[in-house]
Amino acid sequence: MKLRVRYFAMFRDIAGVDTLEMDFTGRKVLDLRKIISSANPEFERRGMLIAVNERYAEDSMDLHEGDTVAVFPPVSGG
Amino acid sequence: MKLRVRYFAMFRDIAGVDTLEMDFTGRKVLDLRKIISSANPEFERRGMLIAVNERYAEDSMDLHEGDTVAVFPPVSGG
Amino acid sequence: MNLKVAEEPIDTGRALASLKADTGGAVVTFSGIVRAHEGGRILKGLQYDCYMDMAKKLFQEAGEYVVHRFSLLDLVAIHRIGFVAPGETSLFVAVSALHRSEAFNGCSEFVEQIKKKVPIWKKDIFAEGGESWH
Amino acid sequence: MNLKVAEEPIDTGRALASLKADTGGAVVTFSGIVRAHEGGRILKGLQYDCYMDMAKKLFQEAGEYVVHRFSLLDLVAIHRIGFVAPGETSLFVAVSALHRSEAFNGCSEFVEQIKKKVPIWKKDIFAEGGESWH
Repeated sequence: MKLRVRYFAMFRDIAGVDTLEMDFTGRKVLDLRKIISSANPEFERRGMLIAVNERYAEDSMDLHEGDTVAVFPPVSGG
Repeated sequence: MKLRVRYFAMFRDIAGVDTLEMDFTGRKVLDLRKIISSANPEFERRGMLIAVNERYAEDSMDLHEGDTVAVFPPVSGG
Repeated sequence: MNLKVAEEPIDTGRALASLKADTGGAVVTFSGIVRAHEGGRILKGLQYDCYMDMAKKLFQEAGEYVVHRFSLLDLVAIHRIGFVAPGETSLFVAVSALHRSEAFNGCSEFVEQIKKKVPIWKKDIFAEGGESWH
Repeated sequence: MNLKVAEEPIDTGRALASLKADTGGAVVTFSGIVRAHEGGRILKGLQYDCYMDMAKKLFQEAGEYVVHRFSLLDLVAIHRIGFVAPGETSLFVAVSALHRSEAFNGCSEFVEQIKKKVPIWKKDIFAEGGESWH
């Protein structure tokens, strides 16, 4: 399935990418998490969060064709 | 000794007096409290507070010539 | 630190502008606003009575206490007395601190101190006539 | 309820004026102000990054949550993003309630929710050069 993956803040700087279109062969958020972690080993240590279609997502959640996934470190607004 | 006694808020309305000069023959705040209470039986029930020279006063405190005593109900500012 | 008990309407913008907050962090303000109703009855307003000399002294002491206890950078507060109409501000407090928890706790505790200790009293003045001390 | 995430400087006076508080009671505001120093180093400012669509959604949800939980009359909040210089406000929140404890707790909890959940990130920009994400 095709996913749109967006990186924010420090993760965008580390990955050197803002948005990418990914052809994803897995099924769940956890599968995507593993792919992203293996490309960016630092992310998990920094507390990677994943949102799907603008909602925080559990690892057990299914992904679907056309989903927008956001990958980012813990938030620090205020 | 001569005291200046001031009444505030509801107590001023009840006593019908703002300020009076009193010739006080007692010694302590408690003595004064008894005099005021006997003239105004409602005051104790409403939680009479006594301040001497702009400080909250304990009943055991000695009064002195020229002291200004304030008599009032619980505060309700804000 | 700037603390005032006064009859004039409170200019909250001006009071806030006088608060020192130049090192940054957090500013918390509180405005106590006269309600339109009390116990189901329409209010014309509140009449605040005050033992001015003692109130000024205790206002100052409450300010010094919370500034010290919560490490505030600054505190500004004005209590209005006399007649205050519904919708108008009777008490304005602004505090600055390096961190938000100090600012929230300092502002809240100052209001508590004022309500517990400062010799100010209020009387409901009802629209239909009648008055009642709190 | 009026919630905004925006690049422009925050006009706190205007935001506060838009808060519904006509039935009276208590108004509490919070301003988060960019500090002049961070870890002993002089700041040129903070750069806020934001996942805008998600931030707006979670900002709105946080507002609805605290308005309901603390029976607030109204809530107005603005989070500034982009570059914010020391002394400038990055987050402004104003709440109104019938009673002061609801206003203090509602305002404080909204700020907590924002800091915990809304996808906004800040980076220190140091005067001497160099940057560091929080």
